[in-house]
Amino acid sequence: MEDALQALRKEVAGWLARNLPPRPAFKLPQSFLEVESQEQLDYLRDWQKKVYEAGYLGMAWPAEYGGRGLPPEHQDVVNEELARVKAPFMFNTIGLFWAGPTILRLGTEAQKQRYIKGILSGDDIWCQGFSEPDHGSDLGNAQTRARRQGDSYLIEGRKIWTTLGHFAKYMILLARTNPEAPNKYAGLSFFLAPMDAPGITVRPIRKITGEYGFNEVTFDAARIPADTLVGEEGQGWQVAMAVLAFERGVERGQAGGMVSFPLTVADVAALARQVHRDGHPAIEDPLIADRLVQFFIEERAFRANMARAHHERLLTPSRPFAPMFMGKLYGSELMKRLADFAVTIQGANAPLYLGEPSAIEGGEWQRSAMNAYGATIGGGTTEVQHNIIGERLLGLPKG
Amino acid sequence: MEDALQALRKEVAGWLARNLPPRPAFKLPQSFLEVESQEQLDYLRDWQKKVYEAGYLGMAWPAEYGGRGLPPEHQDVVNEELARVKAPFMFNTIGLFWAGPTILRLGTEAQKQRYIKGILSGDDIWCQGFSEPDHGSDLGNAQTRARRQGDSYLIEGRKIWTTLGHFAKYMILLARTNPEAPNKYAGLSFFLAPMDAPGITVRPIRKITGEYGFNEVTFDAARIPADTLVGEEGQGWQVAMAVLAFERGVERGQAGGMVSFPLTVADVAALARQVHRDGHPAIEDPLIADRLVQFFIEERAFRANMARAHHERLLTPSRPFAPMFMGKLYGSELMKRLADFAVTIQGANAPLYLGEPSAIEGGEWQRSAMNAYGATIGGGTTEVQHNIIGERLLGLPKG
Amino acid sequence: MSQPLIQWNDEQAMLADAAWDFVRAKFPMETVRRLLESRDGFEHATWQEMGAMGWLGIALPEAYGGSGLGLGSLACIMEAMGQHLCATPFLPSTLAMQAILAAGSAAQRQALLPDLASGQRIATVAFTEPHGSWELRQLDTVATMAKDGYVLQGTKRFVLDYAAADVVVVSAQCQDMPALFAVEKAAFATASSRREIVTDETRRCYELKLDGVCVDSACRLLGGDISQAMRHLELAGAFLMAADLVGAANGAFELTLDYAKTRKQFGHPIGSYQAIKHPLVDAMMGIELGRALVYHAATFLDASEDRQAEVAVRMAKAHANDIMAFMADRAVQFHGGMGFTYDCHAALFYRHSMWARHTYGDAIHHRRHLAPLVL
Amino acid sequence: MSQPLIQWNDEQAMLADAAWDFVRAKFPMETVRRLLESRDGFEHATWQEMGAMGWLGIALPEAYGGSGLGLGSLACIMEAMGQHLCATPFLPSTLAMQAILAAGSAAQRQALLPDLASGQRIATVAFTEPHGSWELRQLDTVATMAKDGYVLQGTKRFVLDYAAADVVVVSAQCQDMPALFAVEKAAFATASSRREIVTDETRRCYELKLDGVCVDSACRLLGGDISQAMRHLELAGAFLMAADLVGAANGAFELTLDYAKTRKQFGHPIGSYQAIKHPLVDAMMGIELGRALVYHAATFLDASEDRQAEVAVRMAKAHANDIMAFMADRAVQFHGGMGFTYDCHAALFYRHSMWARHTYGDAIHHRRHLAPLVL
Repeated sequence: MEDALQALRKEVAGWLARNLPPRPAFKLPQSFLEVESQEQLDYLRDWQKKVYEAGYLGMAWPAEYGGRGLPPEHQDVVNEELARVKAPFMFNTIGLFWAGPTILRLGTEAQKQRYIKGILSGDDIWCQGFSEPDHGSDLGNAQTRARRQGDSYLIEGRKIWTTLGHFAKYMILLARTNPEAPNKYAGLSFFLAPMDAPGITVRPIRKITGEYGFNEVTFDAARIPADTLVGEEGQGWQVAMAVLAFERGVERGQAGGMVSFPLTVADVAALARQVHRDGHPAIEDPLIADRLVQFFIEERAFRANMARAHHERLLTPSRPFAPMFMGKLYGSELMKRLADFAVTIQGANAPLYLGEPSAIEGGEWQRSAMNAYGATIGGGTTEVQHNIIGERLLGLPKG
Repeated sequence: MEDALQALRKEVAGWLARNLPPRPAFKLPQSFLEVESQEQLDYLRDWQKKVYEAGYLGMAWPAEYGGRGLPPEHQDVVNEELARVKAPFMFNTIGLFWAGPTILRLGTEAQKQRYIKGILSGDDIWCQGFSEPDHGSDLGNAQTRARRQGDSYLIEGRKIWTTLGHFAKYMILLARTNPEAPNKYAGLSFFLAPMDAPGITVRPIRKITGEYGFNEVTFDAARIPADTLVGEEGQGWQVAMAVLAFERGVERGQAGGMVSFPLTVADVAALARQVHRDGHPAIEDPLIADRLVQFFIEERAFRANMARAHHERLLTPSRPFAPMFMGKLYGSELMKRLADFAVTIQGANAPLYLGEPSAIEGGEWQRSAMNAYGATIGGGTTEVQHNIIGERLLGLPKG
Repeated sequence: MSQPLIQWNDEQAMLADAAWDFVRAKFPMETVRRLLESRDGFEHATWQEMGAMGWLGIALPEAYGGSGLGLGSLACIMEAMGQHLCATPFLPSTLAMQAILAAGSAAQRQALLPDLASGQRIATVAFTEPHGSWELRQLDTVATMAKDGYVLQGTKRFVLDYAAADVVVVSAQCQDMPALFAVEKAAFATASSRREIVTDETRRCYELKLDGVCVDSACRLLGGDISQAMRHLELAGAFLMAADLVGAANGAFELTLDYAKTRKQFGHPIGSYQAIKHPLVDAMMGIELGRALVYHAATFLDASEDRQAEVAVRMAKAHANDIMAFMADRAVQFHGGMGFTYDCHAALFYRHSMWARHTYGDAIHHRRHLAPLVL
Repeated sequence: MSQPLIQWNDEQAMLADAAWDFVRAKFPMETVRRLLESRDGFEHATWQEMGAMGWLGIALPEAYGGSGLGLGSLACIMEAMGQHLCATPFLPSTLAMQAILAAGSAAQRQALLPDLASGQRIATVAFTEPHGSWELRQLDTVATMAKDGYVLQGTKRFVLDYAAADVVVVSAQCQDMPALFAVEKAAFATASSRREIVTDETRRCYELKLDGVCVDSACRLLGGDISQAMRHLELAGAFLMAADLVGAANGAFELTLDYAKTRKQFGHPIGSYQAIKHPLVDAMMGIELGRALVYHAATFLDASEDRQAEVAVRMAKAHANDIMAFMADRAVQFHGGMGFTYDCHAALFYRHSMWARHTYGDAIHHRRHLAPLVL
């Protein structure tokens, strides 16, 4: 296989050299969390489609649904090449990374036939309806109701932080079918809800960066078909947990590509060489250099730790899934600290922001520093992640 | 008063110049937590007595019990002068700082007459019986029993971390007089127990530093007089809280002097000038210098914050007692970090320890780093302190 | 040191009380939000009131319409304004007045200071340059002597409240020496200025392109040692911003503390969880220490402008930066999904932090200067 | 880099399994406690077993009785020994063998290595000096040529397991060049040695005063580039200690995790409180990252001794130091009053930490060397 992968790497590199799109004149989002405008969407959708049509997306997904059925190492090689050239991220993130693998694992044959290909091509955009205004990290408490009525369910309630909600065709929806269930988890069900159902209203929410990209979605007796249910009624919590395992990288099966522009320590080091502080390049300050070295160590450790997942004998026997479990928690916090540091070293010019002509690197680092909270808060806050890992991986008692 | 204080400062400085004892040939304890030997005790007791007889201890305590009845600023001046010359600490700490002020506030007239003077002179050594093997920071759960029998109480149970227990004449003892009380706190009582009562056994415990100084005390039907009760039966929790307020510095009223050899950032900076790392004085390493500057800022801030306690208008209205409340928590953690840093900068010689002729400054910093846990664990751990401050000072709900 | 670490008199205490009352009354969060959209970012009526109360002249001698209380007394005003994210030209106008006081001739002081102290006119400073150094004596802007005056060439950044200002104090290199010019705004008719986009939308920063602007010789401040004056201005700026930052950190703290008491997750107020409670205690301690350092700096700054004052000011700014960075971060994080929205007040504090921490020196900068002073 | 970050073969994996089994069986905590009081700090029978299993020659070529697996393969052995605080002369003897291998002539290698690889004889290194520098080429000890040999003058510190050793590799400055001597212990009859008191009572460190000791010319290692060999020894030492530290951090972690699950306060196991739970999660993450860095360093060290290997080793040691410092501190603190006692195993890890972190470079040292390599 090594030879095949080597050949693939070369092939992809060549393809990218010919097909990588130029950066557009308009501002690009840093991740799928902040697609605001139609022109941003079109650009990103075109790119995803191009990659898919070239055969470089969903390579490990089954061929009968639109994938290529190859071993996952092939997709890994493509992902590395995409990252190397800093290609645009795969905007249909919720479909490609979370909903898709969940449908492949737990959906019916009909659901796989209906949804998977559109996820890969980018024709069908997906959003996620998990969090509610009163229950952010506390998913088990979701109060949005789904009442069975013949061949439909009537949905009533509100979901929040719905990324891509204003463009989405489908939503993975966690709703309560049985408020009288013996425990709160057993009352939940999981749907692949069409977003064009009457009674669904999407209200945009402005982010700390000043940009848009996510929404509040209100369901006012919205009727969705009953065959959008995944698994049985009452199994919603289990399905949602499967989604979260993909979302947090605890399990693999994602279609491929990147979810955001990757920030690297090398980028920040390059910035530190450019930026001057009190008359000298920032990197000449021993304190800044040392901080950069610390980030280098963390970044390398993080990557080596993920690489270790392939070496069963090198995993800690009492916690073999530690590298995957900690990926979201550690990675999101590292990125936040790194972006914040990249702002800090800009010295007196650090307050200059997006849209300011003299902002250093266009103010993108400031934007990154703020956007970083999307990952330390979304998908289970850092605080909740600590609980989950402490309890599930380390076996510490619940508080 | 300013003039009187100025004069006092001069007087004390002169007295100290004449009377400060030379450092003995044997190893001195760093604080009252580790008085191991009779020669250490004699040296420290002689010093305390000398200071007391010169009129420099308990200056603000009432004259009728052995104090001088002066405004507390007088004692403050003396304390500053003692610290300035790095005089030995006041070994009878539990009496001078915790038990004494509690007796003065809550004891009977007879108790004040009986106990206060011996505390000041050092003739009567005090220890504290609060923690139990199964209930360290969880004082309210104390299980040591006290049963009334005529004019006595019979004590049954175990206390732990009893500093000076092997030398003490008296113990401030928290014991349960009523296991059936409506709540666990209401069943506790507070005693001034004589340590020579039959049925009391003192077993020394070795510390992480390798030294001795505290003990486990077992009460096997030990009989103590009933008039050693402070307050009423069932008021033990309130009395213990008063003790802790003095212990944690939340309230003032301590006799005076210091409880340990003070570690200062200036000492560590001096060390960093001496110690070489990779061929250069440690202080020339910009990272070490910056860390020292950070410690300087913290130390200055800590002192300025305490000084602020005198300026009502400068306190934060919503939390006027913040400086006092945070003193124990912040101070103990700061000292621990500082001592650890002082070890770290010693480079390859950092592992050399007490008793090793080539150890840097006799290995005292290593000893300090370990002893520092006495303060971050004893008297309510740092974790418990966070809860207390979060709940009492900030009004956050209990967990 | 034998001097008390903190001294504070009754006059200062009364001033502090008045400042807190005023700011609380004038700057509820709705007002702060409303002002985000306005041109000047502040209400001129509020400014007039501050002038009428005598606050603008606190650090000026009585001879110039001030009350001679000293710079240190401004700590509580800046702190209160920081806590409530109030934007007024208080900072730039104060620094401009300090520049004129320190470097101007008696005539220049007399001509300019009384109107600024009363609030009738507003001043600002054009010190910072594109190179971003906080060392005010590092100057790319050049002043060349010409007939009847000087020609200024260069670019200034972060000129606060330029649009509202009547007088601008500009720094420039003149014959290999730093120089200060107090210029009437009218003289900048030929300069190009534009508002800069900064993270902190409560502030109004401007870029000022001095492309051959001519100023009258009389504008040059000639009353004192310019190098000394600039050192004073660096410390004054750092001191005022330290007070602002400690106030802002406390504002973010109070906001988050309230939220932690009311917001429930998993059936309990989030403030009952130690993952929220303990960092809030740490933040509170850091803020208290910050307040102590600010008052300590105030005490030493008013006592004398010696090395000790410099030490105290730099300590205060370094610490204030760090605690604000910590608290702004925790404020966003602990508000959860809400904290990630533009409409959450945590966002205002976070964005203010990015501006304030990098104005008049960040923590690394000040600690670097402290090392030779304290070690 | 196109090279995989971590590579590990089946032989290495089997070795790792064997190492963990052996150490678990041989070093329960009671044994560790008992050995604290012993003269040598280890049992010679255990050492013989390690020799018999071939562990001592893992990093030696087969020609000298080794198995040629490379230094990287020692990671798991050091890690297992670190986790259980096992003291054997594995570290000093391995470093001595590496010195002889890197700097000795073929004849010297052949004469010394097979007996050391089999465990029949024990070697140690006398590199560190009172000045405490971790740069091995910084030498105050001097070797002067004399009739038939060299006279050594100087003081060595932290000579591990000197009392048990048969051969000592000594570094000294000789005619302005660093030199290494592999000396039979008998030659030190005139030297004065004494056991040093160190915080870590599981280790045996000695001071060696070389007050005119004469060694035979044949002792001087003359087979390779001495400077290069010393650079290799610095990295080898740092690498082995990094593995030890990550293991020890995990040992302290497991100890504390168990305690957190069983010890109750306020009616609940202390591990149910976030103030304990969350830092334990952070510690676990740091330890996992540390293991990854150690295996990464092992991979690169065996691939080639280039700049990348140096980067990987220094990263591993810097990180291992930091995570051990964190974990040793938390282990003591989270054991509460018990943690403050000599009899609590947390104390052993804490005291080991003080030794191990400062052996072959602390975090500041390695990061300083990394800056020019990675930035």
